[in-house]
Amino acid sequence: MDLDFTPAEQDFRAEVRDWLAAHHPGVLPSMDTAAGFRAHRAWEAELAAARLSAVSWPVEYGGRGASLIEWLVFEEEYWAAAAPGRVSQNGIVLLAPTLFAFGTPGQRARWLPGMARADEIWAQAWSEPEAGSDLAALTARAERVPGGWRLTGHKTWSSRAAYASHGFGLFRTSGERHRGLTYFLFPLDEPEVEVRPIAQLDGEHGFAELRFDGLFVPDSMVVGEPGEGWRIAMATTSSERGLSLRSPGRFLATADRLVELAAGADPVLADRAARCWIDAEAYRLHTFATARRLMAGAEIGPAASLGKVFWSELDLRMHALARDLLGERAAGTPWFDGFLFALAGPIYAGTNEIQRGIIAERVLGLPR
Amino acid sequence: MDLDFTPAEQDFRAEVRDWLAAHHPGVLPSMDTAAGFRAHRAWEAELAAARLSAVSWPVEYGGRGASLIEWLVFEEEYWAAAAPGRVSQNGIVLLAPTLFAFGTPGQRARWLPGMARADEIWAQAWSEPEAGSDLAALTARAERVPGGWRLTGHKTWSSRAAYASHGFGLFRTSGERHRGLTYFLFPLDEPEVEVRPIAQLDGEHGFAELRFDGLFVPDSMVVGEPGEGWRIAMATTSSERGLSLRSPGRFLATADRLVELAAGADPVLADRAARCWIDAEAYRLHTFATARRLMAGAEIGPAASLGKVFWSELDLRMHALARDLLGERAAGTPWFDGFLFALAGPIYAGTNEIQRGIIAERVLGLPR
Amino acid sequence: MNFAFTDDQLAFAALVREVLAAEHGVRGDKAWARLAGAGFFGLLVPEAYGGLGLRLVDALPAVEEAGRACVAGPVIDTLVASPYVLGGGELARVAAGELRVAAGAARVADADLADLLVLAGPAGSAAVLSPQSVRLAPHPSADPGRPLFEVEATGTGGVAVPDMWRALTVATAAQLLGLARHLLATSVEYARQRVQFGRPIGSFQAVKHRLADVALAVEFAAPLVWRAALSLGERDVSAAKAASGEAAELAAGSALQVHGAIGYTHELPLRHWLARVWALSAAHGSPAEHRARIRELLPGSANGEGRWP
Amino acid sequence: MNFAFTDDQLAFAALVREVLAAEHGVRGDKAWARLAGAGFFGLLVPEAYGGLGLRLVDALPAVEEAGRACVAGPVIDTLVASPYVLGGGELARVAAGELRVAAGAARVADADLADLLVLAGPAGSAAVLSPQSVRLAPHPSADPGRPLFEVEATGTGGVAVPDMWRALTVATAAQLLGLARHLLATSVEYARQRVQFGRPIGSFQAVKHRLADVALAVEFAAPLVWRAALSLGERDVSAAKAASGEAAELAAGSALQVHGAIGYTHELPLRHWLARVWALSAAHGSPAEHRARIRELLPGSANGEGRWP
Repeated sequence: MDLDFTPAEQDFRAEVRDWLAAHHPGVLPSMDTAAGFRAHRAWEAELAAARLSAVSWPVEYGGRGASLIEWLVFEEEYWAAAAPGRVSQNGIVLLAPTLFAFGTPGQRARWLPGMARADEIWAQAWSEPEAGSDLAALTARAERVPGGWRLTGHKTWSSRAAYASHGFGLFRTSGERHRGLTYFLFPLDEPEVEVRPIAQLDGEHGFAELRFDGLFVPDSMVVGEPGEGWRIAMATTSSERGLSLRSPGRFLATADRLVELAAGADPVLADRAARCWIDAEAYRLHTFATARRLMAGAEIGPAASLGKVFWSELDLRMHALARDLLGERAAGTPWFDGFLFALAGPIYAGTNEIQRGIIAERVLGLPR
Repeated sequence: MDLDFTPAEQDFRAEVRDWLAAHHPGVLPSMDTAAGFRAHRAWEAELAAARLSAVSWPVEYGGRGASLIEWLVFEEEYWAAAAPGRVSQNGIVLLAPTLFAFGTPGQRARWLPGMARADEIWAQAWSEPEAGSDLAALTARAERVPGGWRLTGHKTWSSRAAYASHGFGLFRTSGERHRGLTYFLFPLDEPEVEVRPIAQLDGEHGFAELRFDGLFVPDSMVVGEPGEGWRIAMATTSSERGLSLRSPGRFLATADRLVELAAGADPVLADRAARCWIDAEAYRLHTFATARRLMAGAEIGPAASLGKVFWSELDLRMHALARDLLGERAAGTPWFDGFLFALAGPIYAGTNEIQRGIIAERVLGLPR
Repeated sequence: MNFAFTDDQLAFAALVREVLAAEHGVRGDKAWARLAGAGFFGLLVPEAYGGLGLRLVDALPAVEEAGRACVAGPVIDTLVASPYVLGGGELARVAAGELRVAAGAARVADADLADLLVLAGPAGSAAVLSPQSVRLAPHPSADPGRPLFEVEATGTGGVAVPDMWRALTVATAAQLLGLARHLLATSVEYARQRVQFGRPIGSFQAVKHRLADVALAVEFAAPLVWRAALSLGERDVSAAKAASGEAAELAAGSALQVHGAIGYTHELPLRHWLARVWALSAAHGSPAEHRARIRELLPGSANGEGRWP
Repeated sequence: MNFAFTDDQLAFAALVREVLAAEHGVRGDKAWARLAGAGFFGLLVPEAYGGLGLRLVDALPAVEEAGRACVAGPVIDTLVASPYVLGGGELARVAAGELRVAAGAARVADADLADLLVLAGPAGSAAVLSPQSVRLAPHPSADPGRPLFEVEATGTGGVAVPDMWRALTVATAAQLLGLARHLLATSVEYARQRVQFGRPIGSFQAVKHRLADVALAVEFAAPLVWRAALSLGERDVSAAKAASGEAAELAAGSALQVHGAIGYTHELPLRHWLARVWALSAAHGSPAEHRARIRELLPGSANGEGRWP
């Protein structure tokens, strides 16, 4: 039981810090605009050239085989430096763990290097208009045709889809509620898929609707076996909810800036800032403990829901506090944009109502 | 639209204030001890002699026909003076409204004057071991015998029963879940009813178990018609939850003392005290508005649940804050006893989970 | 004591609700003309100048409806500020709906639509200026339907009207109540219709309890706002603004959580109400600022007063 | 970095849990003897005096189990305070379970059962006194199973052991975690069995979400306690005590709400755990006191330090 970074971990931290100091691109335009999307891709290509875009991946796919602890160190330095948001996040955080766990060697070789270099940017496509929280109610379907499948139907809240090159999601290959779903990869630049961006509260287009009209995909675009999609997606969303989607680095950086913002403020607000700062610390320490368990071979399982609820509500608390500190002056600052972004945290990746149900039933053992 | 007390209301306030200043008995022992029970009965007899024990009742039963606003004024003065808790509360607040609405003139004449004088003290007997929140699951039964009924079964959480002379509650007269219940009055000093006091967190006996073994009660002890008990009790518990059980006076007095206690405290705690003080004001103003509606002939209905949730959680917040202000020194003070008492607020008279369900379904119109 | 609105006051509010029914957050003249037609702008103007000469409290239900409708333009500033700072001729034009007034301190909302600006000076004072005599610099706003402007003016000494600023704060609180009521009603409606896991989401206890909490917050904020309109006492006004702002923020957060991802987009008009809540919650002092003020004004404090009434 | 307890540490905690399984809140010698037999009191005593010479952090899982069991008597003070203030001969007796130590400042818990008292003096100092040399005045306690005493002593100057007071605070935090875990488990069990409206109350979403919130509070308080045991840094210790106290208070309130009226009585042993939470939450500084201290110790404050590790 210790909290000591190894010399190797300390060296790695220093390398990342120095590299970021030398290469930080400054503030980029929003990645949900055409120009911002290009700028973010260029930045991530630069990260990839230094093998810093996916440090925990094996070297052959563009990573450096870093441990989970080293990955956490990378994240702390990345966000403390206020480096740009990651336009490749859907791919690296959601799809890549799925390919590592369920993909073929061919699929990994085909898709991971381009993902690491941000050559190909991935959109996730979980939700449908009538299936938000209730994924098993999906109706978009895939029909067997020689050599592959044809995708038809309607997806929504597809993040990054406005500018991404590819997407991944579940399609129905039979009528069984859970076992009738299959996990597909698909291109977004074909005429048989229409991408309609959705304007959000901030007026930008972080999401899109996708309408599939018989889009052909070859068998090589199926991940796992047909009918296994539900199981595979649950494993992926578990990683979405848990350790991988939200490393503590971002919240630590936010908490540090929040404490600065609250300096000299009304003690009631300063106290809320102090609570947030300690909560971010708690999330960091909790993640170190979780990383240790995972490195020892454990599965994160339903406990991932604890993390999802905690970080999403902490993020919202921090940005709501910033609004309270700034009052009418909050509008137009990054804090207000961050507030709008944080509002979505308790909703996406499984609403926090769903997560609390998982905690109650699968962690605590309460009856369904 | 105004907040002006009439000259009559102002005169009444002055009379109550002066009378209390002249007659305040000081701090009495707990009413849930034998000596304290006697002392509280004596105090209430003195109140009754001044026609102050049930000011809103008609003169013929011992009241003075005061308006709801005048009753609220009485309560404010009573609690501001830190006068003793009301040992007759179950009778005056729960049973009397039932007798006014559903009793016969004979029942009112027989029971109300003794209640006002604290000659007879009433215990409520709603709950059974397997029917706490779910009153319709009651199993204690009444069997028809010539001239009356015989009561058999097991009640629990009967407040004041350790020392009271009479009780009221529901007994099953047929198998229908709701329509099989009948509202009974009964004596507690007969051999066919065993009273077993229950020690609470504070070590005192505010509640008791009641075991009925064929206790005979005449027909004159049935309130309303046989089978109407559920409907009558719902009307009574609505008054228990709403305006009558918890007039604002007690919370205003607590809030005033809390703000004194918090003077010079850490600003975070002082802020919580200020919030409580304003919340108590909000409850007071809300009650003035409700009183106005009731005086104009409206029914309080499911909106009573709003009041129950609000006062019970405010009371708990206030006493929890007092604990935080006093730290280890809280134990042994009235604040700590008040904390233990306040803990029960969200549980009794319909748990706050039940109340929030009523608000959602019957005030807001959400589906069951 | 009669702490309740009269039938007349409620009937006028119902009329305001009706004329604004199709409007929300859209900047333009339609809502203004309809309100003027209903007699809204004359409510507080003395009878001598064509108004009804009512008290602020009498107009609260109508102000709450303006909030509920998320109406655009300097409607409330015109209604509330005018009687404190304008002369008879101007007031007659206000009553007729022909003069628009925008009021503010560091930032003025809807200043681009105003015929006259009421600018805060020191110690509760205010100066009335023509927009032509000042420079308006746009300032970011949480609500695109309620743009903010910084006003550069010279020589803004004016009359002391602390009650006007408090009345504007109370009117903002009343609008927040209306916004919260709309958000609650919209959330209830959505929760009754949206089906997930084979049943309406409004039948889930978590949704029920969340919306019950919104109902509680609104229910117990409202009488604080009414009292503040009666007294215009400093502590009462702060309590009203803090409680109504917190209730509306809770209603906004809950609406978003109940609607899920769709609430977050331009697909639904919900965003207009969310943005208005975020804007008005901060306008005339945030809940946090008013809570801090209340602490200094409780009984026992140097500036504290007893309970009223 | 290996931020996890070893199998040995967890196995010893399981042993402690086993030997304390039948004890709760009952003052007497049985629990003491069983803990002594398990080697509990030697955990932190140097090997030279018959102990294991472990660090506080190594003993945390066992301390948490003592909390979970609601054990009576000065068990934790004896374990934690002794190595800081006692000499070799006394330590050997501590390790053997033959010497009881109670420590405190204004009030000392279980002083009536102690062979030695450790009394706080100025600036983190402590004096070791015999109970025969002082007068013990009972002070009301939130927990009848953990009586408090005011100690009247003369000439209590002593050695500076600020780390001892911090270690006692951390150990109190660990006990609060254990108490919270017990209350959560008991609430889950009751909610699985208690039927109302024809189904277990644990199947109601409101109960599920309430207990999920307790699980969250405990889950994220725990690593703060572990870190505080490693660093004994002032801010870390305050964060540990504040978070564990708040988590335990939440667990207590939720347990009471889930159990309903029966939780409020002597019918169930639940009351022992509730009372212990209320007592330990206030002992060695309440959450509110520690939160106030944290505000003064954040980065950027005069006495603040950076993040560790």
